[in-house]
Amino acid sequence: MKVLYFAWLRERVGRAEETVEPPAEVVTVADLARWLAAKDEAHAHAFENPAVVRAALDRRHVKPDAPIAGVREIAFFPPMTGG
Amino acid sequence: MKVLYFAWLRERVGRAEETVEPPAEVVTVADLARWLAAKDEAHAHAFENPAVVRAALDRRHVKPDAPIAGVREIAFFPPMTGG
Amino acid sequence: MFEVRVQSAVFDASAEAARLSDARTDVGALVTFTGLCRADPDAAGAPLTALVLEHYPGMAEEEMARHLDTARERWPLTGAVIVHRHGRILPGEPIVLVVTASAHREAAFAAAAFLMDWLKTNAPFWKKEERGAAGGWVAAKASDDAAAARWTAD
Amino acid sequence: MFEVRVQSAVFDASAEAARLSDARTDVGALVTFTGLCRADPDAAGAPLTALVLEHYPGMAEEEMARHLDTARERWPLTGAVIVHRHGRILPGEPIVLVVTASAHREAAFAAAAFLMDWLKTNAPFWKKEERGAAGGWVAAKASDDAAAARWTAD
Repeated sequence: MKVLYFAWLRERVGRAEETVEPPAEVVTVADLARWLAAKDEAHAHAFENPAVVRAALDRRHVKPDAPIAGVREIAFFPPMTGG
Repeated sequence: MKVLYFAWLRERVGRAEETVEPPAEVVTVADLARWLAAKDEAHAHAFENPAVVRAALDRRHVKPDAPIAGVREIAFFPPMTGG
Repeated sequence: MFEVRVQSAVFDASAEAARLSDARTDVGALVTFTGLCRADPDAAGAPLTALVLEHYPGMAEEEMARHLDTARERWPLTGAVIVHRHGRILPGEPIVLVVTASAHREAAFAAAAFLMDWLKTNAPFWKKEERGAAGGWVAAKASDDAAAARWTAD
Repeated sequence: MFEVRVQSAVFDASAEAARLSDARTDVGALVTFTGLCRADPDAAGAPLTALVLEHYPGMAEEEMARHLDTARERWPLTGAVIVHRHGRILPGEPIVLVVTASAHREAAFAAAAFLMDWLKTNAPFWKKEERGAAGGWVAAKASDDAAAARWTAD
């Protein structure tokens, strides 16, 4: 599974993308965020306030309780500020 | 006092403007419209339905009960269809 | 820059908009509304061949300027231009232009919609249609009155 | 003509608008919204020197196209274009363009405002400010969420 990071999440993690293979108990987007946060200090910093982290599964906005099974690409990013 | 007509009021009256000197008992815009309507058949046709005739005194929209004393220019026209 | 204009010539919407934003760094939102002449056929199927716009010279400009003043009182605009054509206008040609500029999009959008609604019902212009040999004066629409009224209802 | 585009180059708003109305006689209303980069100083008085826009390639275009589809379902549009820039943008330069065309002004205005509100809150773009040596990521605004929410409240 490919994980993408944007804006300050990218800066805090220190990379724009990585490939991960989470264990079976990681079922939802929120589970994955918690699992990633436990990897190291950089990830912990990126995910320190889950309330301001949004996610997209295969390029569609999802809620934290969305299941990640079968997903090829998951992106984490702050609230959008385009327009 | 100069009276201007626009759109189908102009066409019905048969002229774009005329100068009139109404008697003292003609006090309001509605009075003037009634007085003009009594002039001839063309004016009667123009003012046959007072509900669809709007007026401006010295280039400002007014209601039928507006007094015309001291006004230099009064215009009669149908509801606006610009824009 | 605030300006109202009545003219028979076709206007250049992009040039008017550029005058409100060029060489400035305080404009965050620029809204341009162009009203165009449609060829829509009437109930009998006759397409429109032209519109002839009559106006009240002097009052038209004054009324447009009063609407613009009202918009400036209601929204923080950095600039606005209203151009309204008169005379004979062919299908596909522009009739009216409203450009509003502001730091923020809500003000620019609201002021442009407000100005258009008020122009429709209060600016002294009258449209006559040419449909081949037929045609006639355009009747005012109740929906335009309702659109204008919403700005005073709140 | 309906189109969405993400690009780093400055766009030509008038050329995009012209593509929706040229050689047609069924467009009665054309609304162009341009969002521009402002130089507004921050609380400490430091003026903005540039915005850097990051986006999610692929998803940005897809999300814009989904918003455009929603707008087409809600309003009778004859055409619409959305262009959003990414990369480094200087004060005074345009950032985003929404053009909507319709037979009627209400649809063109509403669809343009709707598209802008949704772009602000749902299109995957993020702004970082440069203010001399300082700067930082722009925080999302609650007012933008509220603006977007009004389209689902009714």
